[in-house]
Amino acid sequence: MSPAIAQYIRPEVVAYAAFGFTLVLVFGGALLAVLPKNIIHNVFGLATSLVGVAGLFIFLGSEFLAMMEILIYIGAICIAIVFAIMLSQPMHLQIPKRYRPKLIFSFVVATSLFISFHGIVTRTEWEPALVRGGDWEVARLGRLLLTRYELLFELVSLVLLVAIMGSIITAAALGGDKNPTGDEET
Amino acid sequence: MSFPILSAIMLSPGLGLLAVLFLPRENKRAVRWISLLSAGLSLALTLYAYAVFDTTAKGLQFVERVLWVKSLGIYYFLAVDGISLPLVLLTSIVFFTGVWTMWDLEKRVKEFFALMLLMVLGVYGVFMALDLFFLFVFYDVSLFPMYPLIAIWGSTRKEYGALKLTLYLLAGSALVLPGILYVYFQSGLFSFDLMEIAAAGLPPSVQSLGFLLFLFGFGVLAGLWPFHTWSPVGHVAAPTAVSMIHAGVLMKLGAYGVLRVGMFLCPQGLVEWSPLMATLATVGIVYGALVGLAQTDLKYVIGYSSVSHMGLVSLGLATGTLGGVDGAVFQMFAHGIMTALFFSSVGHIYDRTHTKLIPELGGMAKVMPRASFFFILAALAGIGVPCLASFWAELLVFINGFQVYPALGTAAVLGLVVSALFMLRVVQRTFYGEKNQKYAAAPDMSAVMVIPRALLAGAILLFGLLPRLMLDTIQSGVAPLVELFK
Amino acid sequence: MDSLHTYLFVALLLFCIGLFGLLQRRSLIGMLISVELMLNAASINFLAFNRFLGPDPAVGQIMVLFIMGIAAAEAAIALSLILALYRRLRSIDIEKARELRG
Amino acid sequence: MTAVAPGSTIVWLTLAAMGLPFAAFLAIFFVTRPRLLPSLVISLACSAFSLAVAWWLLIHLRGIDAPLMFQALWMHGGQASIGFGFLLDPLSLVMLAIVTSISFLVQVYSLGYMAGDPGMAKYYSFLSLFAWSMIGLVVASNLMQLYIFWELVGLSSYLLIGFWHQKFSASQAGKKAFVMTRLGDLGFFLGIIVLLLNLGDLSILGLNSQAAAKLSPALLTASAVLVFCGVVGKSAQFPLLTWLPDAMEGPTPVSALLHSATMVAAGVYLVSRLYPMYAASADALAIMLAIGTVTMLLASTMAMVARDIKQVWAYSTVSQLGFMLMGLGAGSYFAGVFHLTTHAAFKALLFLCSGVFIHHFGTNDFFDMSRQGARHLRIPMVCITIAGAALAGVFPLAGFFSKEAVMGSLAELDQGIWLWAGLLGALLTAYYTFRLLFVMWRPLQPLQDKQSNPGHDDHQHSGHSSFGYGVMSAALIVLAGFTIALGFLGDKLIAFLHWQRPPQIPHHTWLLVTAILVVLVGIALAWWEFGRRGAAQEGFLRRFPALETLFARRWYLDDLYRRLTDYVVYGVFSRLCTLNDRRVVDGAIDGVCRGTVGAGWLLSFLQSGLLQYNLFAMVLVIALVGIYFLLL
Repeated sequence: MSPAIAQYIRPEVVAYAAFGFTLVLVFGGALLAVLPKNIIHNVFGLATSLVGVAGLFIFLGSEFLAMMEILIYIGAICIAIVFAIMLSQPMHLQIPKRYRPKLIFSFVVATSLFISFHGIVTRTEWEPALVRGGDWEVARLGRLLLTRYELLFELVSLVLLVAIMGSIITAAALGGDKNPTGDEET
Repeated sequence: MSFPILSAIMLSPGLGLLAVLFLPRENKRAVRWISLLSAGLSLALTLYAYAVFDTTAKGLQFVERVLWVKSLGIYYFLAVDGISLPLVLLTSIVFFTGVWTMWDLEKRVKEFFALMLLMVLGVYGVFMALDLFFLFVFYDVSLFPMYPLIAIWGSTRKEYGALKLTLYLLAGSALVLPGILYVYFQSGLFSFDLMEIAAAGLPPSVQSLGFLLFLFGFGVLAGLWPFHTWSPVGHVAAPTAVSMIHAGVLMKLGAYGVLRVGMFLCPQGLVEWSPLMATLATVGIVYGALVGLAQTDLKYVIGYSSVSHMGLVSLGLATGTLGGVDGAVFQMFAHGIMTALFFSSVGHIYDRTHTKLIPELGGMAKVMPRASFFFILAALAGIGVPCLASFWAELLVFINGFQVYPALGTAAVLGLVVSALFMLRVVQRTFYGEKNQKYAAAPDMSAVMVIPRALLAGAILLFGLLPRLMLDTIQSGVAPLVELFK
Repeated sequence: MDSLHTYLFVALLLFCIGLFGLLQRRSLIGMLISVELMLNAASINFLAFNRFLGPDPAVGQIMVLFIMGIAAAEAAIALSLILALYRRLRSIDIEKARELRG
Repeated sequence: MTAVAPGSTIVWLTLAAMGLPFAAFLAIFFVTRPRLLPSLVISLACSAFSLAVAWWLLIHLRGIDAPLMFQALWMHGGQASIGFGFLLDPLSLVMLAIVTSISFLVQVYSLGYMAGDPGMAKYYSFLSLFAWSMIGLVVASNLMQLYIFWELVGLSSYLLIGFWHQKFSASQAGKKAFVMTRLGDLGFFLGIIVLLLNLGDLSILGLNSQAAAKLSPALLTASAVLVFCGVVGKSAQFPLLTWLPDAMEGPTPVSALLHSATMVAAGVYLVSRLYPMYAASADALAIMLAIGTVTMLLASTMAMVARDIKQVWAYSTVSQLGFMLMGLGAGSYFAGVFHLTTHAAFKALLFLCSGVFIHHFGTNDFFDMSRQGARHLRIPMVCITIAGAALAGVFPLAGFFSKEAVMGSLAELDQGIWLWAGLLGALLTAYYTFRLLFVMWRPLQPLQDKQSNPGHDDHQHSGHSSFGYGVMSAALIVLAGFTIALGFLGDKLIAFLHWQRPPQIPHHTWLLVTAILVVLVGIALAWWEFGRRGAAQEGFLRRFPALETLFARRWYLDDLYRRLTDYVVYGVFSRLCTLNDRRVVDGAIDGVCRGTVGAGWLLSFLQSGLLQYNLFAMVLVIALVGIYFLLL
């Protein structure tokens, strides 16, 4: 590598570049998930954005969560969404027409929320906690999950159980529907 | 503690109510007899209390005071003085005759008498309770049965009448409640006991606002001028006994409320707002008479005459003098009895001819002489013919009204002439003239049904000839009150 | 990269994009996607606080785990609802679902 | 003049005289109404008793030098304490005698007149009610009690005028009488209040003695005039006189009793009762004099054209009352009272005679009566002539002396106008009285056969029984006796009235002569137009038709009042108020209801099914709140 490039490949520059790349991933994916009309692009956008978020998790120091993020969000949820898209038939063909005033109105609302929260965030002086532990070990995380935050753990599993059953029942209620495609109906 | 006579008077309709509720629906006779018995019991007890009442002793008698809720300072505090005893007597007489008049009611008798008993329970409670909390609770208990009573058993435009009446009165009580709470908190005593708050005295600014709230809150029920339109509509729609109780007693509830709560707690408020109250009252008197002239329905006529007479009561109260308030309380009693007689005779006419319209009713005197006699007697009492109860009341109110507000007094006296004109015009159009062929077959009052009306007519005549029977009692109640206004 | 504000800024921006998406979307699934984005924005926030301010790093991470769990449950139910809605309305256009009107 | 407490016998007798008629009223009306005989017996017995007590008191207390007063507390409220009792002094004793005797005579007379009427018992109960209220008024010890019985007299007149209430005109007349007198009573009531508030006590003796001293002249005149309004109402003086001619709708004995002798005289009695107070304020007397004169002249003009016999006497009563008030207004207490006494006698006689004619011929129009041979009924014709002569003021009869007394008092006044008015009134009175008498004595085309159609103007009744005629004529004869005798009692009365110290009234012979001359001229005029062989019996007014209709239409007073009540009271006020009631107040309330319902409907749009709109709203609010705090 030529010395001109070399003086750029100092570790912090690489770090910044990586951070920048993750941000691009996050915001690019988010925009991709939101703006295009085609639902498939949205799902793809969501996936890329979540990958970026996983990267951010790594920057924030918890690799375990990054893995989890990729596993749960991208692995499970995006795939489920894709399944839903497939099951609800050729909806991606019905491109719902965009409704201009609604677009502008929601943009205005989103930006006004952004401004107000940004003001709040910058105004508050964040003081770090007095005593701060440094142990980021995953094992500690596991021990805590099963000791102190055991209830939390149970709760999440319970919620998941109920959710799954609920969705099965809702979907099952439709099982009786003879023509899921609904083409023949007028 | 001696025999709690006041609770007995109040609870006899309560017991009657319970008994009636447990009776089977078909047994109409038993329902009627029980409600008549409970009404008779409360009448007997009231007469006994009236006889035993010592007119020389100023202040409260037959006091029953029991602490009920400590934290809020609510007392079960029943007592009677010169002002409330006549009104309790009025309620018992009107209720007794009312139940008797509705003897031949056939439609859903059980519910009717149950609701009537409940209403009278509320009315007794208001006249006797001296605890703001209980006063307000009973005040609303007496208002609510009014709606079903009119809506189910009523006559012309009953739903509209019932709805309008109830909404009006609830709007009124919606003003009273903040007033009570305002006074409760401002007094800082954390007690609802009327006497304690009055004794402690309230700052003038509180009194002025409090009085205003009570004036307009209770004024709605008392038929104060701008808020009077519900009373004719309500009376027209209501069945006989209900309009008897309503015009005869409930309107006095409003005036009593203004007197007991408004003037007793906030005397400075009265001193400050009495010109307004007097003007509204006088307008009510003249206005009621004038509008009465243009009516064609008998009950409307009586409704507007009640507005005019209740205007007299508020004028009497507004003067704030001993004679004026005396006259006002006596007028409440006299007008109550008179209107009850009015409505019971019109009720009879309506039941027999199914019309209340004056043009159709000419020449009834020959058809039903008894009903006409009672109506004409009530009409004469309404005009203020001497030796009938309301003459003395009007006399006192006019004398003191003239003394305190000469211009308003003259206008009120002028209203008297107009009311004479319109009452006689009604009597002439309805009762005199050729014998009415269309209703010639209508039967007159049976002997049994004459008794309640005779009782009312007798009361008018008795208190007309011997006014001191009533005035001494009222004076003993009003004397301590009037000192507050100096 | 190592100041709290940048992470908060990023999370907020992501949240607002998700919100924008939620508001202007005509189809339910689109809305679901935007909700997912907003949830992730929240998780970023949590972790940022965890790293810069939090007393104990594990707590933040547990919180994020919790969010993920809930998000998964929510997505599952949402998708089944979407299917049910589709069965009923023949389309997943949010504007059509108006039965609950006043 | 301090009052003396009467002995217990007098107390009980007077209270009984007052109470018995009321007891009779209650008994008859509520108990014995279905059975006629007992009711008649009760009513006549009580009336006789009161008559006896009245005359006994008059004779027994002839020489008293101080008024007897007895008073018990009837009602007290605030500072208004009202007593009930009686005050016996010459004035009230004389008036009591008049009232009781005439009411007894009328009750006897009514036995014949009202025989066969279905409501006869009710009629007698109302007569007793009237007797009670009139006696109560006459002997009242304080002004409030007087006012109370004053109203009761108004009530009984309402009941008696509208006795045959099937006839619309009767009930209409009753209502008109009640409302008009009530209008007058309004002023009276205000006067009482003014007196009560400024003087504290309303006893008549107190008023007469201290009123002038304690009250300021302006206040005294004001209250005197206000009380005089009551007199104007009750004695049918100038503005409120149209109710009396209409009151003739009532049975004739009622007209005789109420609307000639007693009730309408109550006003004059009230003024004479409070005469010391009135004498203290010159303006009140001046007003009284003026109104009396105007009424006297007005009514006599109306009487000249009336064709109904009772209307003639009604107008004549109004004019004679005006004449009495002129006497009182001119300052002579005795003249007013003396004329009141004599007038009560001969006017009652006139009415009762007309009653016999009406009863016999069934028509009120005296031209038809005379054509049907009214002159054949001996006793009524003689009595009506005596009474007519007395009314006109012919020499030996009572009317002459009392008119002369009034004329004398008028002559005392400095302006001559009043005397001239008096003389003119006397002339007109003589004219219309003798107009009637000549028409009765000398009908133009007398129907030959004297068929008597016993029909009565308003109720069926089988031919006049001899008993009925006998009873009626007995009453007539007694009254005729009074008319003749009363004239000569003048000086005894004046002594009695002034506690045995009569003031010296100047005696003008020239006045005596002119009075007689004026009466003769009046009679001659009447004779010329009605009595003469070839007279056209139309009256000189026929030549001035406009004037005649003016008088016939009661100077258009009736139309004025009709228009007033119809357009102003009904039209403007009550319609306005009803409109206001319906539109404004009700409108406002219903408007509020509609408003709430509308608002509810409007808000329902917010609940549109669109989820996203709700979301918009939520987020927008959060954002705005955030920005608000930022800017803060």
